[in-house]
Amino acid sequence: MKKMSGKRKAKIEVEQLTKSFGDLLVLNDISFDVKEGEFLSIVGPTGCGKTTFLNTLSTLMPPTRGRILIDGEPADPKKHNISFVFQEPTCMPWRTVKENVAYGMETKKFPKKKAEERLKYILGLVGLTDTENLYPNQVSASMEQRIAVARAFAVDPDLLLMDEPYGQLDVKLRYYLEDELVRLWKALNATVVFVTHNIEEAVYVAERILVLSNKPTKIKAEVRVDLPRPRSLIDPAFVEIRKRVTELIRWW
Amino acid sequence: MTTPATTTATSSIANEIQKQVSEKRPFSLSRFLKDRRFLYCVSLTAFFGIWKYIDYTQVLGNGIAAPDAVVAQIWKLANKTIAGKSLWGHIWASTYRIIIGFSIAAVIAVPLGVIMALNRYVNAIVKPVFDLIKPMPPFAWISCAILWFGIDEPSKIFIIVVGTFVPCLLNAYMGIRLIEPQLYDVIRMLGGNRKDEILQVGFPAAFPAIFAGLQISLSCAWTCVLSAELVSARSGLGFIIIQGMQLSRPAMVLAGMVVLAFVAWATTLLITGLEKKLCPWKREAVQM
Amino acid sequence: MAYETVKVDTPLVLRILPVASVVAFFGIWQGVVDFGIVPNTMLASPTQVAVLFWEKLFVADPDGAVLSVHAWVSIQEAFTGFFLSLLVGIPLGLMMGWFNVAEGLARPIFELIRPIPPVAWIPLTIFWFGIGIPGKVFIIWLSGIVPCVINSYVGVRMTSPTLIQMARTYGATDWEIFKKICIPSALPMVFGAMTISQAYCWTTLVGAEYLAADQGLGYLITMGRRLASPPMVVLGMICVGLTGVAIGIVIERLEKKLLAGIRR
Amino acid sequence: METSQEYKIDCQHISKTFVQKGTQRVHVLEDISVNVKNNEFLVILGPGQSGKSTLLRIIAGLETPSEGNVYLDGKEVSGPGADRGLVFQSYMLFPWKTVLGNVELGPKLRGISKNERREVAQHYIDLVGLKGFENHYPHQLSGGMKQRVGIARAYSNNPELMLLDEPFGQLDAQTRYFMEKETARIWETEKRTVLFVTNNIEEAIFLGDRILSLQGKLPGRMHAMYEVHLPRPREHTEMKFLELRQKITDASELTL
Repeated sequence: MKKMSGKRKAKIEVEQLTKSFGDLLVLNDISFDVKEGEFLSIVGPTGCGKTTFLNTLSTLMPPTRGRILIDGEPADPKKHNISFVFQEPTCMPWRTVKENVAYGMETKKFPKKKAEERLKYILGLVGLTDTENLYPNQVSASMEQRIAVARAFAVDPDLLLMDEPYGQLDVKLRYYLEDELVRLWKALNATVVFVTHNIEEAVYVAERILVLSNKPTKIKAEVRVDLPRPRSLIDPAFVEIRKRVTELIRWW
Repeated sequence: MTTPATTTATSSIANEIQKQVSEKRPFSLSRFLKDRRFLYCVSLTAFFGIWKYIDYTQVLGNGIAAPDAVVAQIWKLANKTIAGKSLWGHIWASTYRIIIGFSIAAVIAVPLGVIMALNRYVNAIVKPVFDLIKPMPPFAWISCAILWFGIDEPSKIFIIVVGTFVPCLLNAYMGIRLIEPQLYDVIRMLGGNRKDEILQVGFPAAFPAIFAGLQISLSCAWTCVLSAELVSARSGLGFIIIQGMQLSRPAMVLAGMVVLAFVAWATTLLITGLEKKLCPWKREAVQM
Repeated sequence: MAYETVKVDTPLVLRILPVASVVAFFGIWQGVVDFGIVPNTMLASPTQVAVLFWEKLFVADPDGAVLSVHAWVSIQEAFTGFFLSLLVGIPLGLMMGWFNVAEGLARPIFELIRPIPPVAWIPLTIFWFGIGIPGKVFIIWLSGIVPCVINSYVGVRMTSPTLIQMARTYGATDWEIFKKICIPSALPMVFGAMTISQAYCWTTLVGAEYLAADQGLGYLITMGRRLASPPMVVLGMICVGLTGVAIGIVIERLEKKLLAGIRR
Repeated sequence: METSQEYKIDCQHISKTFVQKGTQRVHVLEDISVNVKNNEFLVILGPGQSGKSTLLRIIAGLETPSEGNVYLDGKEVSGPGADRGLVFQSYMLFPWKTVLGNVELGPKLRGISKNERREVAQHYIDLVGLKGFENHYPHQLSGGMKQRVGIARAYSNNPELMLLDEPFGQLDAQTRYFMEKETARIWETEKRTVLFVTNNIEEAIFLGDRILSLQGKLPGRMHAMYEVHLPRPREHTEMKFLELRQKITDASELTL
């Protein structure tokens, strides 16, 4: 069982992360850390440097200054397991559902036996066992996104980054998938950073929320969400937090 | 050069990668070795070097001329006349044929393709005959053309018309056919009739495809005019090449090819420029 | 059930018109020749062509070979050149699409050679190889390779950037991404290249046979002109067209089958 | 058949069957009867693939129903017309026209003089907040801005009925909130009868006077009709808002 005390070890440390494109300063001196097994949400107004932030965090793009440490070592995709769930479903149309989920482990060169066991376990956990031999264009968009989530969890990531994965889906479906995500996170004890534009979604899934400012992006505030799960969307305490975060970034 | 296709606006992670490329990074040897301009230089140097070497070693016997010999030959051609025409005269002879043939084909084929796409009865009548004629390569018509028109200008222009007709028509047809049907709905909802649909949506939306067709036609036209000139002509770039062959002078053949490549390339640029001017709204897709 | 399979009929007029149009085409053609509107020395009527077709199946004179030999020679040359162009063009295009170094080295040469119509190489190949098969294969190879390279290149370039990013976050190397993401996603474009390339090869072949050959369908047309025999010219053209269509259909079938293998 | 004059739109027993790709018959809508009062904001709510867009297109006159009839002001709808303005999910702007050119197209097609249509177009461009972007081409605009052009274009024809087909489906959550608010504002200044199709329950409650919810599988059938008695402007975090949302969410089915 996970201890909910504040004494968890810091898994990810981000120190003075700065990124500029030429003269344009996008990320301005961002520092924070993520505890082991924590579920952290990051919200910001539309047009804040969200994409750049994720790109640097995932080490796809080198920062101009500052560094990212995983377990005290500089983050490196070859050494650490960093998973990324993109906004649009990223399934390879020429691979079956099963092969898509296995892709990450294949690239990470998991031992065959272990990979197979884990694949079975994850497919069961996400409820994809029945459709494992279908191709992505035979399943719905929400299923494709679940495949991507399953693939990301499968590699036992040190850090799982999610970029608004459920943005374009029906509300009811989104609630279901968010519940599923929380279930997966608990079962696999992963460290998750979840970036979204949707404040309600952020409050619903996260233990802690970082609020970003407009460009040049800084961390504007940090909000703890100490609500028991499963959370209710009409619980006054929940609505209170949602309102507070909304006021922090409201531009509309 | 290539540009990535613009997709619908998602704030995808891929959107910002482009900017990264333009960033200035410090000089390093490996980056210099992988630099495009450097590689282009290496490639061209190697190409001309090997060409020169092949000539030097006589691997292909007398069948090739060194690059410098070719340049010298072009210079010579530009300063004297062959068969009563200077190099410019021959270039113009070929270009003139293309302009006439290409214009005739475009004027007939583009409207015909548009009408075929808009009216299924016309389509039902024309398409089967078109499909019968389509698989015949333009060269196959050369003999017919000579039988019908002799070996003078008309036969060459005929070949060009035949060769450019097919791509012009096909592209105009596909351009109209592939229009997003909902764009027509917009016009209908705004109270437009069939005429408005065609004028406001059909033509402008098919414009890029029609231009693509012209672009393909143009390169077909060069092939056609060349083969017609190779078979029988008294002027034109093909004539220079065939003269070179008959006189066993590879330098002259190569000079003809080089000039031809240059002129063909220039005409392509012209069409591309024209398109950029006429459709400023067109987005660039991946192309080579 | 919301979905069910039905058959929809096209209107009768639309089914009759194409047939009528083809019949009218041949009718007018026949009439124009029979009634002497176009002189016999310029055009042959369909029936004359049909008669000659039957004869040419067995008689080698006056052009030195029966029809099947001409066709076989042409097909042989076309396919040899075609396969060689696939063999070189596809890997080259794929590499150029992904590896900067490959593109930097190959692109200038490719761009230099591309605007020259393949037919323009014929005189040089005659210097180099004579009028035998190798020269024609070389020209066909040149014309077939261009669409192969372009399509493979574009196919790789069109790979979804998000998929590439995804692979990168899992720490895949450039080579792994090329192998597992770029090539599969470029395959439909690559197979598309086969159809285009085949059409180019066939067209160029006829041109090549015009200028330098002693057998083949293009040669048949040239002979028809030299002998001032319109039926032979038309027969040659029809044979070229039909064989081209037949090859096209075979390639298309093959392409569909290959595509079905990777994408359902 | 008899129809009452008091409704702006009156749909009676609409069913629709399509033939897809020449061989597949799809049953999309089954017995839909709904009416809309003058100046009412009706939302048609349904998950993906419930035939809701088809219903809207039938009302627009772009499709004919297989069974049943649609009456507009008591008259049967027989085809599309300038009295209805349609906003598309995928914007459907003409890429070869500028913002101004897109917006003034409706009046232009109706033969209105250049000065007059410029004026009308400018009015609606200002209303949707695109002043200064008149000469931009659509590919230079963001998703939210494109859809504003779409809305302005529909309004510029001064239609009696506005039909919006999932107009904000491709926008992010915050831009969506913003556009919903703008839509409510525009609707209050330019009162119209509006039919709004969406798959988003929040959006439906925020905008609608009434919500018609469709069942989640094909063929689409009427599932429930909700009345929204919340004062405007509405707030997404009001308790009543959230309760109604919970009610509708619980009643709708989950389609994975």
